Amino acid sequence: MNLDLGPTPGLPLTGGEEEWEGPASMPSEDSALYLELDGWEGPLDLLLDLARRQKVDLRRISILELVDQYLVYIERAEALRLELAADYLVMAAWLAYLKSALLLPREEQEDPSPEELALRLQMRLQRLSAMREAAARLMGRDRLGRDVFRRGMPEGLRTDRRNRWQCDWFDLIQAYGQVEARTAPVVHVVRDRMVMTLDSALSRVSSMLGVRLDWVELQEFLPQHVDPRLRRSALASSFVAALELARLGKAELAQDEVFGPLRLRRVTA
Amino acid sequence: MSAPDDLVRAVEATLFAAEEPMTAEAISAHLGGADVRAALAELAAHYEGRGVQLVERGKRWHFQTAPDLAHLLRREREDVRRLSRAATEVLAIVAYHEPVSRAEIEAIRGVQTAKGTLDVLMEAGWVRTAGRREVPGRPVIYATTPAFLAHFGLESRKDLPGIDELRAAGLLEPVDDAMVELALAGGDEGDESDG
Amino acid sequence: MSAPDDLVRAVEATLFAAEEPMTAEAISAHLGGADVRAALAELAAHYEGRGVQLVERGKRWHFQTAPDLAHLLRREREDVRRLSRAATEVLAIVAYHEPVSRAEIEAIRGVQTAKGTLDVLMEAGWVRTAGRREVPGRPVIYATTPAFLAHFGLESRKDLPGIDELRAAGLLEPVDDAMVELALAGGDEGDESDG
Repeated sequence: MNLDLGPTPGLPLTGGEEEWEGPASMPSEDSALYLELDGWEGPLDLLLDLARRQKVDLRRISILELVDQYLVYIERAEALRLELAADYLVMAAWLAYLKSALLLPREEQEDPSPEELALRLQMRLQRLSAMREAAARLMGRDRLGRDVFRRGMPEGLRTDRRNRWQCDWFDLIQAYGQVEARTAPVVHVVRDRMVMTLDSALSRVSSMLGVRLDWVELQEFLPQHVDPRLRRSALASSFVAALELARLGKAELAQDEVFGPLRLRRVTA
Repeated sequence: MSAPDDLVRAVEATLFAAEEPMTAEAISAHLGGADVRAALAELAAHYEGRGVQLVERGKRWHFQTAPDLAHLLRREREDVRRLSRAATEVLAIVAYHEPVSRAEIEAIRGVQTAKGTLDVLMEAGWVRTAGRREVPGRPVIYATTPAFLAHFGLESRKDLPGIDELRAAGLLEPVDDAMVELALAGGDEGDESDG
Repeated sequence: MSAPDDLVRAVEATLFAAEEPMTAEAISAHLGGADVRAALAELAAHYEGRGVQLVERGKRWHFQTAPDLAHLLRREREDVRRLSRAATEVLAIVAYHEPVSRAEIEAIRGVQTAKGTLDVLMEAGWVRTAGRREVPGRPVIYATTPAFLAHFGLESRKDLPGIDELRAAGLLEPVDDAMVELALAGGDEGDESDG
């Protein structure tokens, strides 16, 4: 980005700061007036310049005179058909209102009074003027890099950070104990339990099928009066045995509904 | 003249070598925690009247050439950024009124401030954002930096030219709402003509 | 001490602000042709014994910080930091099982071990690489250092308490704690990659 903005040749009449095309694009009949109009940054800036021409302290300017001067300027600019930005016209309207209010009989005034408004305007002009002066005084100071200089080739300071690590004995030993405790092999002991093997289930189911002709529920093939855990094993094995017999074409399977009783019967060739 | 003691020499060497201005705390930290304030005062006195000076800017210390030698040292290439009039005004307003919102800057100048103007000042390192004002809309507020003070040779904002007089004259008081309305003409004008 | 004259001040400021060492002729040319030799001699004498010196090297003059203060330009700062939980575990595993590869450490811990963890232990000076294991992939193996023994006050690794002693001390029991640690292990790893 170019920082060297320099003094902009055509300071804008518009509210913005970059759009102003400058004198080149303007008709030049009344260049004297134009040059005067050129270079203001907004209506307040123009007002401040007009106020300064009264050659009195800003606190003592005549607001009525200032209003008249401003309105004359705007009229002349309009007569020359200079394109004035809206805020200049708005300010003109507001000043015209202020002027009429200042001239009206006092009892008809509303709040804030026109005197109060005039005072505020005066204050604004003082404020802007003060800041402008302050800016000029700032820019005129002994500036680093222009009037005063820092060291041209500083060696530079460097701080290298190092870590000194801390750990104590107990932490170390405890950490190892926890690793050991955490990762000690877990032994699963499977207790001996009674099961019915698939082979025995297969022979049991096929022999029982051989003596029955009708549908029989799978439940009925299970041994009665035994340990419930063996019963579960027998059920699983018998079910697989039933599937196996069906696969071999020795039995038919039927189940009327989901989770309903499973029935089987012998296939009679 | 008496020889400087070790701490004074160390502070002198540290600030000579430093690439950026340093606070007393930073110098102290660099030197292992010693109290360096007396050494800084002694050094500042020692360099008084020499071609090089020790100065404090925004609580940071650095060496720089004496201002009266500017004519000898000014270089052909100008390091200093040239600012537009708008930018210098905005900078002054931020410095004298900080922290200040963009609307407040515009109220004082009576004109809209291009976004780029504040960007230029921030890029120069002289202005920074300083949070948001806790009012409706929570506008960003701006303030100056230590680099601003260093660049313009100010020990602190109290040294801003004429700041006491301006304050006494009431010119640095917060811009009241009426003025903000007045500044940002348009719709507000309508209200006032009605009133 | 007597105030320096204007030429001395000008030479002082010129050399201070210069971006490279300058010959007496260059300084003279910069200052409008004045004879600067006496001023250089006076300045060199003035800065003798201070934290900054004016030196001539190969006919060129420049300021530099005093050689005995060179250590100020590059300081080392030590930050004391506690070993993370994960790093402590890895250190313990290396100590009990050395030499051990990273994969073996992970197998023992049951948790992946960030590369940074071993780096921290090596930075601390407690673990070193001890060659490579002659197996496929030739992984680097790690072992403890004499500094490790010294830090923990051990004559040798034989002084590390055995598993039975750990159990007797109740250090193998806290399964609940171990579960907590396991849960935390992930977080610890994250810390280490930062470190």
